[in-house]
Amino acid sequence: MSQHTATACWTREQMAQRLASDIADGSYVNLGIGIPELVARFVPEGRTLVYHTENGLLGMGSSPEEGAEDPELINAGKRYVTANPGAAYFHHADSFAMIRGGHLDLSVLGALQVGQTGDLANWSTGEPGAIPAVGGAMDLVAGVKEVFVITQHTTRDGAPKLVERCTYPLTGLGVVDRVYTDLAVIDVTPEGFSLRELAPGVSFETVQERTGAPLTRHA
Amino acid sequence: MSQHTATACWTREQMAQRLASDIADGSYVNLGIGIPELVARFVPEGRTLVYHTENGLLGMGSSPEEGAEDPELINAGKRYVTANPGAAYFHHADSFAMIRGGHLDLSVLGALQVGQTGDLANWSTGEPGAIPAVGGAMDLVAGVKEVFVITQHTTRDGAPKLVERCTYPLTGLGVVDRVYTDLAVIDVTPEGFSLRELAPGVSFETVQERTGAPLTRHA
Amino acid sequence: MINKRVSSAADAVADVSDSAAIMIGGFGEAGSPIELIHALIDQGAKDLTVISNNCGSGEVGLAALLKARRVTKVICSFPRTANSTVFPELYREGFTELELVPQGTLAERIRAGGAGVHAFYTPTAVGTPLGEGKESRSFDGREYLLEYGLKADFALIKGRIADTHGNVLYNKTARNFGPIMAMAAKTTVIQAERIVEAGGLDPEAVVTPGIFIDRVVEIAEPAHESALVATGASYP
Amino acid sequence: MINKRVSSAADAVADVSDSAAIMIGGFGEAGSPIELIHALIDQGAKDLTVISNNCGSGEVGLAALLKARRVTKVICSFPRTANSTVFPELYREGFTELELVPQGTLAERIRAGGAGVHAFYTPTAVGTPLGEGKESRSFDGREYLLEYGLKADFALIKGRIADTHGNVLYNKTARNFGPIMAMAAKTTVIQAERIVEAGGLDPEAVVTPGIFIDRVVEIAEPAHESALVATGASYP
Repeated sequence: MSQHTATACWTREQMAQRLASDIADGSYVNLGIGIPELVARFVPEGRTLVYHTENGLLGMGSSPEEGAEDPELINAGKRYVTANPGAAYFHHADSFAMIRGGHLDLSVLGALQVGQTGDLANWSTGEPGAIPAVGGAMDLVAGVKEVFVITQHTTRDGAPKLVERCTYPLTGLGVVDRVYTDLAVIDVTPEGFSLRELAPGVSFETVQERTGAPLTRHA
Repeated sequence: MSQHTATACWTREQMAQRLASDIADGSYVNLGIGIPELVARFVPEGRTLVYHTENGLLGMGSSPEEGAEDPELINAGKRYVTANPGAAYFHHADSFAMIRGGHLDLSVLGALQVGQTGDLANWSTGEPGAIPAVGGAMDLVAGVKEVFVITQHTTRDGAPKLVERCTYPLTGLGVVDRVYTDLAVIDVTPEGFSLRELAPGVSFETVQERTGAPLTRHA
Repeated sequence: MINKRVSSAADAVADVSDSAAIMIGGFGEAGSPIELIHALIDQGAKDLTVISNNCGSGEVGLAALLKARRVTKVICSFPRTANSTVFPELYREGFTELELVPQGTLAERIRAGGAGVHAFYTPTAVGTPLGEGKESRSFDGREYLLEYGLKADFALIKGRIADTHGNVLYNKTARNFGPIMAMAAKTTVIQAERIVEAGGLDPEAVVTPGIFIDRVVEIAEPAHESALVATGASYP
Repeated sequence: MINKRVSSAADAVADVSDSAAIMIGGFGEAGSPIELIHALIDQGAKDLTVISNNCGSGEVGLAALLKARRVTKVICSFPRTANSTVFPELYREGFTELELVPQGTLAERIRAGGAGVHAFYTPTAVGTPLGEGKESRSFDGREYLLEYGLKADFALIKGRIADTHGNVLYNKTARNFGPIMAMAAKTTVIQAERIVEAGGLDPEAVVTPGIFIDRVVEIAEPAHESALVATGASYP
């Protein structure tokens, strides 16, 4: 983070808020574990989103009040949740039919790296000895209509996460549509990364400098 | 029928009863349209069968009383039925998952012809201009654990229905396990048709004579 | 605020275009969305491909749509039914083409289309005329046919109760193809006898989750095909 | 008279043999049939292949089965969980092999196994390490992997209510893999909090029809994994 303190940039909450403002009313949305979960807090008033959790619930609500937790009502991150009016439970094959069949409007995921052609790496650093675990990420990026990534623009060490070509094991090929970082909102286009919006006080040059692939200005 | 009147042979009801006596207690059974439906009437006391109808009901019961018919509670033959205690409704993909996945114990079907290797023809005479219609027959014979055919031994014209090789369009290859006719009960074995039981007063020679393929005595 | 309710069957099918592929629920008369089909007849779209288990009976509902010469192809498993005379005539005349599919393969192709499974291997119909010309392959000594997922532009389905989010409960064996067709169409329309607010259905008992449904229209007292046919009715 | 009730978890798993493939329901702790797993530990079968989404937590339930060195292979999507230390050790030691499968592909392979679909083409994992070495094929310009149906000798599943015919209702997100695993195993065992007579469940609301279930055992007050783990419990 030290590299970023010199620049005014979006907080995680602001990134989530920026992303939330781009989601249309009535969308069916799957939020990944971590920063993506923050998005639900910032949905603009007047819009209703229906949240899907791949372990078998559509119409997922917020966390339960203390004492009302049900160990059999959890989300994909294994955290206690609630069910909103209009919710439905279903089994895993039906849940992934929704995902693979293109019925969800949006998947929001974190990333280790995003390639300029939309490749995503977010499930493994490929370290020898690490226990590989993939969950539903590969299904989500292969099936959901639109895939947004929300992530810090660079790693803790300042290395770019938006790169020409991912070096980490891939989650999917050419699947990412847009990236929301602490510095900018960037579209993945046939011409590569295209800047859509800068965080306040952040310059195009700063974003380009911290991006591992050419960045174009939005047409 | 005239050819048969000279011989004491099983009636349709007796054929159905003979078949019913071979079904184990607790079996999950799909009965085809026509003579197969008679089987349900003759299940020996003390045995409970669970009837599957491919249009989405397990635990199908008998016909409703007059006045209690529900046009949305029908069987595969589009006749009014009822649901027994312990019944369940499900959609068509789940219904055929039961069939194709080998979960049903027995399918009872009519036949135009049965080949000596167990081939079945029961959906089309292949007449030009006829409207072809197959329904679930091909799925049943491909998936169900055991397939019993119940049929008159010969056509109205006296032509054998048990033949070396079917001439009518096939429903499935090598799928029939046993045939119940008005003359006999015949197994389909790797060695061809094998007589299991004769109707009272019917001789082996009579059955052989009216069968279009070699018949062996049961080992 | 999510509200998928539309005010009439006419509104529900207003944007069906010529040459559309339409899945129509029902097994015989059970689950046949007669009012939606009649609205489609009024709407006028033609050159339709209809995916449905049967081809209707008498001259109402699906048979009436065929009789109006709006359907140039049907994909179905059993086009013959008692009182089914319309389809045979159109078929013999050559106006309506038939793709005959075993019922379980039809169901699985529809589910595959809805589930993003492009194709699958099934043992059904191997060695039969319906398997002829199809790609086949042997696994572990058994032969299978390669069958492809089916999708459609619209699905017209009859439910019992729906909520405003599009969650659906069905009635007995009228469920049949409804839940899978709902998954496989770009736009899925449900006619239900009653529409309730979100929260009015038990989430454990919902059969079709709302994500698969685009429009719900209340038809409080749907006609039954057999009753109409018995009176000799024809539509329009 | 159909009655699939057995009197104890021990009876329900008595005939599991060494080297069996066992599907175990649950997503995290939701739906994990802890009492059946503990009975399987007591029973002693070894060299098992376990098909389950996760690998358990703490030293109870699935993690305890692993820790007892009964499982030489797991097929799962997410073997890492909070408080999951048993599997990582066995994996690094080389005792337990891992077949990592994307969660949706795992679910679809299990459904396919139960539905008699030998194999299917899916877009998931194309171009990733989990797609490497797999047969792939292009349809309409998009690449798909060929994935095979999965079956098992036993499935151990947790339900909420079952009837004596084996019809099952689940509880909320504890449903997860239960209904599809029930379809894919030769012998499927359900532990339910309550068993009712046939006729005690609404046939419209049944989630798993009894045809898929072989044995039901009543476990009136099943343990919750997280509660056990919080107390530092280990089994046996």
